[in-house]
Amino acid sequence: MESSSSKITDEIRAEASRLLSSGEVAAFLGFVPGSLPMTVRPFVARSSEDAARLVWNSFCVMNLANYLPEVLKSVEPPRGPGDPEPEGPLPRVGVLATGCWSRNMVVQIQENRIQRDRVVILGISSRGMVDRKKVLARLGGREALKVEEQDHSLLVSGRAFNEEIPRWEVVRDNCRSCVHPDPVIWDIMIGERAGDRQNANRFAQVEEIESLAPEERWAWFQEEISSCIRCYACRNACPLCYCPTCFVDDSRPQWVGKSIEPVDTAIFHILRAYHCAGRCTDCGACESACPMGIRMRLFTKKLEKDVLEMYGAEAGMDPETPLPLSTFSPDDPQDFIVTGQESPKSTGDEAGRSGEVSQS
Amino acid sequence: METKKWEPRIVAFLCNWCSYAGADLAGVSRYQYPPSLRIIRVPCSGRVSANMVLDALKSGADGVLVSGCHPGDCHYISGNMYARRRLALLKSLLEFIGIEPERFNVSWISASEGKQFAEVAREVTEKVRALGPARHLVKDF
Amino acid sequence: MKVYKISREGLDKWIKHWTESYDVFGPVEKNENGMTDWAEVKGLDEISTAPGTTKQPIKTFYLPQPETLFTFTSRGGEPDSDVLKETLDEGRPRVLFGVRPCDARSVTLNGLAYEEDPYYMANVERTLLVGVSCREQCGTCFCRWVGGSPFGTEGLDILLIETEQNFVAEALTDRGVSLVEAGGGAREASGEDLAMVESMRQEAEQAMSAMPDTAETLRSKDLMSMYNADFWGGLSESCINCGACTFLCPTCYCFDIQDEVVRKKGRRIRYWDSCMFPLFTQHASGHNPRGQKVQRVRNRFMHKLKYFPDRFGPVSCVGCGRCIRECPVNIDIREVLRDLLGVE
Amino acid sequence: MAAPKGSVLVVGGGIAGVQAALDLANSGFYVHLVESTAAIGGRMAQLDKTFPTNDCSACILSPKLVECGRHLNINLLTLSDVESVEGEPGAFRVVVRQRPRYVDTEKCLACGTCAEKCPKKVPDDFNLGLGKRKAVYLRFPQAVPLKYAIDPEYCIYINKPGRCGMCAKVCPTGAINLEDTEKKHVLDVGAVILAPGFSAFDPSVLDYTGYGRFPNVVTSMDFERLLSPSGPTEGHLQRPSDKKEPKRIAWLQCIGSRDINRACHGYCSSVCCMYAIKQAVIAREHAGKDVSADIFYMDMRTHGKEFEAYYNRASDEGIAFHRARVHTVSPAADGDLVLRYADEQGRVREEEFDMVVLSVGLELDSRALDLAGRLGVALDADNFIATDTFRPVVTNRPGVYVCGAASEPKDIPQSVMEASAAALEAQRLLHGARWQETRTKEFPPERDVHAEPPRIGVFVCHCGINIAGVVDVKDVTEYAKGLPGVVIAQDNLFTCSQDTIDQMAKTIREHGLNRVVVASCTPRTHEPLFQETLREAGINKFLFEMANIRDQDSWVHQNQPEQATKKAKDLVRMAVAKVARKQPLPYNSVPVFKSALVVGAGVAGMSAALSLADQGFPVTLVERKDRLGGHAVKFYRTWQGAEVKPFLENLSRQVLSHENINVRFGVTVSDVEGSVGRFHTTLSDGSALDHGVAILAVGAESYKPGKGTFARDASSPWGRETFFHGARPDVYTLLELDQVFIKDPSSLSGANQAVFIHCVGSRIPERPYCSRVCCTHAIDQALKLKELNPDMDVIMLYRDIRTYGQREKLYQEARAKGILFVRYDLDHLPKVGEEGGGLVVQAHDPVLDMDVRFNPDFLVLASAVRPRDDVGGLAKLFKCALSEDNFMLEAHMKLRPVDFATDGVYLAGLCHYPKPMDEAIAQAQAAAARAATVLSRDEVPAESVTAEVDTRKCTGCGVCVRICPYHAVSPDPALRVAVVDTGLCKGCGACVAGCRSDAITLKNMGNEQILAAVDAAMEE
Repeated sequence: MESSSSKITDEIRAEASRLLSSGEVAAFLGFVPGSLPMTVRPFVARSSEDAARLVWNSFCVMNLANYLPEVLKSVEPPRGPGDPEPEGPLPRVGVLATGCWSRNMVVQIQENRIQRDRVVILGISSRGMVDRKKVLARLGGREALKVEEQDHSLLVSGRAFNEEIPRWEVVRDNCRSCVHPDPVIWDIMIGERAGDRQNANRFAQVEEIESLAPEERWAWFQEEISSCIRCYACRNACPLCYCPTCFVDDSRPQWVGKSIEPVDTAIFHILRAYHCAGRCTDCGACESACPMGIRMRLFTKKLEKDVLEMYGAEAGMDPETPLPLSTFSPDDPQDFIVTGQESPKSTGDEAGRSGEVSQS
Repeated sequence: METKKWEPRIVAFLCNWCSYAGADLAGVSRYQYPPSLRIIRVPCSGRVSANMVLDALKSGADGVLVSGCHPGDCHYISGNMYARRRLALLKSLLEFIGIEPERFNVSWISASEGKQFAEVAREVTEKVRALGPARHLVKDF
Repeated sequence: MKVYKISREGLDKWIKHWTESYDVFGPVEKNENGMTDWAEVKGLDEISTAPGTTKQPIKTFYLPQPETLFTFTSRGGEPDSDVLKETLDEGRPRVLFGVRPCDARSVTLNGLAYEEDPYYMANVERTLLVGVSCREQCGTCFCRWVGGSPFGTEGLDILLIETEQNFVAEALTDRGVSLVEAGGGAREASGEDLAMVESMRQEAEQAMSAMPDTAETLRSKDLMSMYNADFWGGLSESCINCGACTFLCPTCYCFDIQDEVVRKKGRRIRYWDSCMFPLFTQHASGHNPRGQKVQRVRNRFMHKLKYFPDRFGPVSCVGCGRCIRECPVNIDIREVLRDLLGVE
Repeated sequence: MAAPKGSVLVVGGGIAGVQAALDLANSGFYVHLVESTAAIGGRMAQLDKTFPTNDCSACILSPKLVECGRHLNINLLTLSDVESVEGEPGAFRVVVRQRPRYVDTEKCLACGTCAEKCPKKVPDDFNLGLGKRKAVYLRFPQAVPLKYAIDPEYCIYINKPGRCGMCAKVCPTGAINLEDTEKKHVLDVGAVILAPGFSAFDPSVLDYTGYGRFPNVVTSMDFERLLSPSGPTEGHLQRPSDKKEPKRIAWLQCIGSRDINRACHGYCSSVCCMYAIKQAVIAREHAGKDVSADIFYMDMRTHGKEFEAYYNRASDEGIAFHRARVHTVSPAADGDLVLRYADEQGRVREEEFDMVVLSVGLELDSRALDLAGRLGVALDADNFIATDTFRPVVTNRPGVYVCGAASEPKDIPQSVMEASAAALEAQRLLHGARWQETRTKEFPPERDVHAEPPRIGVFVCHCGINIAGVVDVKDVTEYAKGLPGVVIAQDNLFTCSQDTIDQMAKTIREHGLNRVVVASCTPRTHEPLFQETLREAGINKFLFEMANIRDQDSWVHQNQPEQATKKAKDLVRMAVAKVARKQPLPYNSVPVFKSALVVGAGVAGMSAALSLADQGFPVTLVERKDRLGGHAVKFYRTWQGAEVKPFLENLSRQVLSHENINVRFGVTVSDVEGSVGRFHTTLSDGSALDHGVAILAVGAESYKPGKGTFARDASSPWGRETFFHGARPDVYTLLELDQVFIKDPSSLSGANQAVFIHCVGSRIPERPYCSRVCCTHAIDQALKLKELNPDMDVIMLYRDIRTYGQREKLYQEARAKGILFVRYDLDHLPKVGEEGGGLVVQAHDPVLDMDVRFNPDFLVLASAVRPRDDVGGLAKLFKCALSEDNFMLEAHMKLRPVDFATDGVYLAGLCHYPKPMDEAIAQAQAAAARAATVLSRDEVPAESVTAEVDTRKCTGCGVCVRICPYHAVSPDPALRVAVVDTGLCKGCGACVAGCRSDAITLKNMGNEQILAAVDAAMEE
C-alpha cells in the first residue's frame, strides 16, 4: 500500500511541475533525497525535471521558510542598493509549508522579510517529523544503513539487524507537542487538513523543568548546553535569525565571548532564545540541525508558554496581530515588580531616613 | 560605625524622569539605603534591553535592577510598557534556566517616591546579599 | 618500530600506570544516542569500543577553544597596564587513547600549516597518540579516498590492533616505545602475530572503496576551471552556512583572534572560526570578498581539496566523514570530490 | 504711547527679581537688574534648605544665579540703588546710583588673597553678624558676580587714607581701586519691576524673648546660617554661647507676626510655620537623632502644596508641637534657657532648652519703603506695596509692577510665580519692542575632537559639607587622576559657583581637554550649567558626564563614609568610562508654531489667554462647558472684599471680543501629538489645531460630603459622616452660601445662630492636604453674616485657623466682632445631628475641656477643594505628571511652579493646588510669561540625543517603526531599512532595546557608552 508520504510526494511533484512549467513560479522550494538514511536535502527546483526529484517524507526537518528570502531575491532581476523596486509584479516562488512553517512565514511577512503575494504555498498538514537522533539512540551505536518509512513505523536495517520502530515514538519533541499541524496560510492544500490537536500537552517538557529547584534548573541548563561547539547550526537553521550581524559577532560591544566557555555558551543560548520570543513557531529546525544533540528548543518553548500565558499571543497565527514584543496592553501582568514592601526594617546604619529614630 | 559585611554590587538602570529623580529624592530626603547600587541613568526603562541586563550579569553584577515610571506615567508615553513585556520575558527565561529570581529585579518608582526608592534598594540588596556573590553568568578568566 | 603483544588486562594496567605521569583521554559514551566523545579516563573499562569516530575530532587538544595567547590589564596608571604577557601553556603531558587512524593523520596534516606556531607545536609535544585500527567502516567513512587507511599509522605513537584474544601494539615512535615501557607487562609480538596483523590490514583495506592518487590528480587540475565549475551554485543553495562541518572537521584549523576584557582584565584569545561564516573574511571597511554563500561554500572545498594540496601536497581531508554525518542539510563532501575530480 | 522701550528695570536681585529678569531676558527684552548688595541671591541664598523638598537652597538657586550672571541680556548692577524713575509706561528714565566696589570686576579673579591679607575683621552681614569677614569680602561662596568688594564702612584705608592699603599691594591682578567712586547710570526702560524683598523682623523690641540679652536666643535667619555649610559654623550646629551642640531646641512662632500689641504687625508671615518645621527636621539631621525639637505655635499653618504631609512626617518623626504661646524666656545655668508658657488648658509650664529659635516674621525693608516713596508707589496698611485683588502684581503707578514678599509675606514658589507674572505685565506692555534691544550670544567655534584620544578633566565637588562631610573628596580626586584618559582632576568647594565654572572653562582650554566629568549633585539640575561651560570653552556640550555623588551617594550613605567614598570612586570611574566613548552631537532645533492652547476657561484660563493674546499671540481657549468663568461664577467676593461678578463679566467680555482669542465651548482635548513648538492637538469634536505651547488651567472641584459618603475609606476619622449635606436645606458648603449671598442675602438676616465646620474633607488620611482657601473664605462669610445680622451667633469649629498673610486681619476682625472659635481635633470630632426638626452640633471645647452643644439655624461646611477626577487623563495626554494628591505636578515645587516637566506645557490655577483668586490670576500670568519665552522665538532647541540607524545592520523588520511612541521612525521602502526623523525623536531609546540586530542606537546613550559604565562599575 502506498504510504501517505509517497502520496504527498506525488502531489508535490505534480503541483510543482505545473507551477514551474506554467511560469506561475520561477522556483520551487522542496526537498530531494539525501545521501544517508533519514536525510533529505533542501532543494530549489527550477524546472519540471527538477520537480520530479522532489520528495516528502518523515525526515523533512529543516524549515523551508529559512530559504525563502534568499530564493525570492535570486529570482528578482538584479538591482543595486537604493535602486527603486522594479515595475510590475516580481517573479514568485513556490514553497512547501506545514503548520509551523506557514506560521513562520506569517512572522516573516510581518517583519517585511517576504511578501505574501510573491509566494505560492503548498500547504501540508504535518504528521510530525522523525527525530533522526532518537532513531540512532534506539540503535545503541549500530549503524542504520537503510530506513524505510511506513505510515506508522520505520523499518531500520543495518549490518546483521532489522528493526521496526513505531513511528510516533521517534517523532520530534516539537511535533509531539504541536497543536497547529495545519498551515495558517496556503494557496494549494496537499492532502486534508487535520485540524488543531486538542489534547497535546504542549508544554509538558517545559513544566517538567519548571518544577525543579533553581539549582537543579541551572544544573540542567549547564548540562544541556555543555556540548555546544558554537557552530551556530541552530541559529542558521532558524528562519527568524536573519540579522546581518548577529549579536555574537558584535565586538563593540562584545555581548558574548566567542569561545565555548560555559558563560559564553549560556549567554549565547539565552539571547538566541530571547530574540525568538513571541516569534518562534516551534518548527524544531534548531534542534534538528544541532550536531551535538542540544535541546535548545526548550528555551524557546518556555518563552512560547510565557507569551501565551501572559499576553494570550501565539506567533504567526494572524498577520494582522502585532508581534507580542512590539505591542503592549495596559493590563499586562506585572506581578514580578519589586515594590520595596519586603524591604527589611530599619537596622541601624544604612536603613531608614536619617533622623528617623524617635526622641529619647 | 561602618558595618563590615559583604556588600553586593547591583547595577541599577534607572529612567531619567521618574526613577532617577526618585533616587535623587531619596537623597534629598536623606533616606538611607545600602551602598550597593551603581546607578546608570538611561532615558527610559524602554531603553533597557535584555542584552544590557545580561551584560551586567556577565560583567559580574550580583544583581540587576531596572526601574522606570509607573505604567501610564512614562515620560515617553509607553516606553515602560514595552519594557514591562521585554523584562517580564527575560526574567522568566532567566529563572527557567536556574538564575535565582532575586538577581534580576524590575520596579516602578516615580519622581515623588524617594522613600519607596530607598525601600526597593534595601529589598533588592538584602535579597541579593542573602544569595551571596553571583556565579552563574559571570565572565571571568 | 617495535611490536608488542598485550592482553586486555595489560592494556588496562598501561592506562593506570600512564595516569601517574599523563592525563589520559579516551572515547567515552556521552549520551544515549551512541555517540562517543573525548573525556579523561582512568581505566580501559571506561573507554567505548563502538566502531567509527568520536563526535569531535582530536583537534580540540591542539587548537583549544579558546586558547589564551596573551594576558594583560587595562587599568591605566599601572606600569604593566596594556602590556601583553605571553601565556604558552606547557601543561601536563597527555595520552589520547583509542585515536582512529584518520584522526591521527589530521595532526600531521594540520602540522604542515602550523609548524611555526609555538602554541600548536607545544601541544603536539605534550600529546601522545595511541591509535586503534578500524575493523568496521561506517557508511560515512572514506579515508581510502584521501590517502588514509583503517590501519594507518601516520601521526600515531602507538597503533593497537585488536586480535581475537589480545591486542598487538605497534610502537611507532620513540615516545611510543617509552610509553609501552612505562605501561609494562608487554611481550614482544611473535612472527605469527605480525602475520595475522598484516592479513587483517589487507582485509580491512580491501573492504573499503579506494580512490588512489586523489591529491596528485587534484593538484594536476586547473584551478580556475575548478573554481568556475557550475555545480557550486546548486550545492550551496541548500547550505545554511553554519559551522557544523568545519567545527567537527579534524583538518579545519582556521581561527580568529579577539581581545576579551572583563573588569579591565584582558586576554587575547584564539578561537575557532569557520569559512562558512559571513564574518570570516569581512574587512574592517565592511567589504567582504566572500560575501556570498556560494563563495564561502566553494572556499571550504577548494581549500581542502585544491589550495592545500597545491601548497603542501596532501588533501586537507582525512575521510572521517563527520561533516557528512552532521550536516543538517546533507551536503556530502564525497559528491563534491567526485564532481571536482570530474572537472576537466 | 510712542514705540515703547525694549528694556525693563528690575529692582532687587533676590529669587523674585532673578526670575523676572530671566523670563524677560528669555522672551526678547533687555533687563537691568539692580541689586543693593554686592551679589544677587537675596534671602534665598542665606537659607540652608527649602521646604517641602528639603532641597539645598543654594544648590537649586545657584544655577539661576549663574544663568542670570551670564545672561547676555541681563545687565547686573550690584551695590546699586534706584534714585528716581521719571516718565510714562513704555518710556521711563531711571537714575541708578552705583556705590563704589573698590574692586575692578574685570580684573578680579576672586582668588581671595586680598581678604586673606586684609587686617580688618568685621561682622559678616551675610551671616547676620554670627561670624566675621574681612573688610574686603565675597558676599557668599556662590556669589554672582563672583567678585570681591570693599566695605567702606570698615576699610582702614578708606576711613583714613594713607593707612593700610594691604589689599592693593597683594592683589595679583591689580584689581583693587581704593579711589573708586560712585557711578550714576541713566537708563531708559519701558517698565519697572520692584522685587525688593523683605527684612526679617528684629525681635530686640520684644523683651520677653530675651533676644539680644541671651546669646542662645537666635532668630530663624540666624539659625539658617548656623545650619548652612557655608555659614559661620560650616554647617555644624553650635549654639553661640559656648559652641556646644544643642540637644534641646525650641522654636517660638509668630515673633513679629499676628501681634498687634507689641510688634505692630497684625498679619501672618505665612512662611514661618513651615520653615520652623523644616529647621527642626534639618537640625536633627545635622546634630543627630537625639536632638529634641519643640515648636510653640498658635495655629500650625501648613497650607501649601505638600506642606501638610511634611508637617505630618515631622510629627511622626518625633518633633514636638505645642499649641502654646511662650510668655517669657529666662536664663538658666550654663547658657541654657527656661521657657514659661501656658498650655491650652491654661496651666503654666516651664521647660528648659539649650537654644531658642525665634520664628521671626517678614516686613518690608526700610530702604524699600523709601524707594516706594521716591517712586510714588502706594503702600497698604501693613506697609507692604499695595496691589489689587484682580491685578496682583500691579501697583498704583502705571508701568511699575511688584512681585515677591514686598507686597505681602509669601514663600518662594509664590514669589517666583509673581515674578513671572510681573514679567508678563511688562511683556504685555512692551511686546511691540520685543527683540529690539537684545543681543545674541555667540559661542566660540567648537574644536573638532573626533580624532583626538580622550583627554578628560574631572571636577569633584565638595558641595560644602553636603558631599565632603561624608565622602573623602580629596581621595576621590586623587583616584580620578589615575583613570584612563584623565588628564587632570580637581576638587572644588562648589563646582557650580561662578569662579569654578569660569576656571573650568579655562582649564578645558589650557589643558586641551576634550571631555569633562563633574562629580557633584544630580545632572537633572546641573547638567545644563556645566554643558554651557563646555560650549564656552569651545567643546561640544555633549562631551560631558556627571557622577551623582551627592543625591545618590553622600546623602544616602551618611553613616558609611568609607563605603560612600568607595562608591564615589566607582561613580567617577563609570562616568569617565562613559564620557570617553561619547561623541559630539549636533544642536537640533524645532520651528515654533506661534500660538497657544489654553485648556479651561475659568479665571486662570481666561487670564492666561488674555495675557498671551494681548502680546499678539493667537490663543485657542478650550472650555468643556458652554460658558466662561468656571467656579468663579459661584463666588461672592474675594477676601479683600471685592465682588467677583463685575470682574468676571469684564474679563469674559474681553476674552470673547479679543481678536487673538478663539473660544471653543463644549469641547475637550482628546489627543495630543508633538512637542514644544509644534503640538498637534485633536479636540473632542474632531477638529485639530497646531500650537506651540499649552497652558492647562482646568481647575478643581468642591468637595460635597452629601454626594456619596464622606470617605471612601471607612477608617477615615469622620467615618461616613455626611453632615446632612444635600439632605437638609440648612446645610451649606461655602460656595452654596456664597450663592445665597449673591441671590438672597436677606434670607439669612433672621437667623440667630450659624455654625461653620472647618476642614471638611481636608487634612484627613484620605485627603491629607490643606485646602488653603477655606479658613479665609469661611471667616469672611462669618463676617458677612455679622454684617447681615450683628446679633447672630457665629461659631467656627476649626482645627487650625490658616488665614495666612494679610488674611489674618479677617480673623482679628472676626474675633473682635464676637465670632466664637472652638477648636477640634481628630480625636474630638464635632457631631451633627437632628433634633426636633432642627440641627444640633456637639463639639468639645479643649480650653474648657467640656462638651458644648449648638442648635444653629444653619450649618456651613468649609469643604475641601479636590482635584478633578479627569485631570489625570489630560495630564497624560500632555505627558505631565500628577502629585500624590492628584493635583498636577509642576517641574519643581520651589523654582518652577508653573512649568511642567514637559517642555512647552504650563499650569495655572486650582489644578495645581487650591488657591484664592489673586494667586490663581498671578499663576495664570506667570504661565503666560513662561509660555512667551517659547512663543517669542522662531525656533526652540530640539533633542540632540536621537536614535540613529546603522543601515548595514538594519533588516527593515519594522519593530522600531511600530514601537516608537512619537512616530519618529519610518521604513524606507527602497532601501528596506528604518529611517529616524531627528526632529520627532525624543531619544527614549525604546526602539534601541527593541532591535534584535543592534541596528538602531541612541547617540551617546548607546550600548557602547552604557556598557562601558557597567563594566567600570564592576571593576574592583
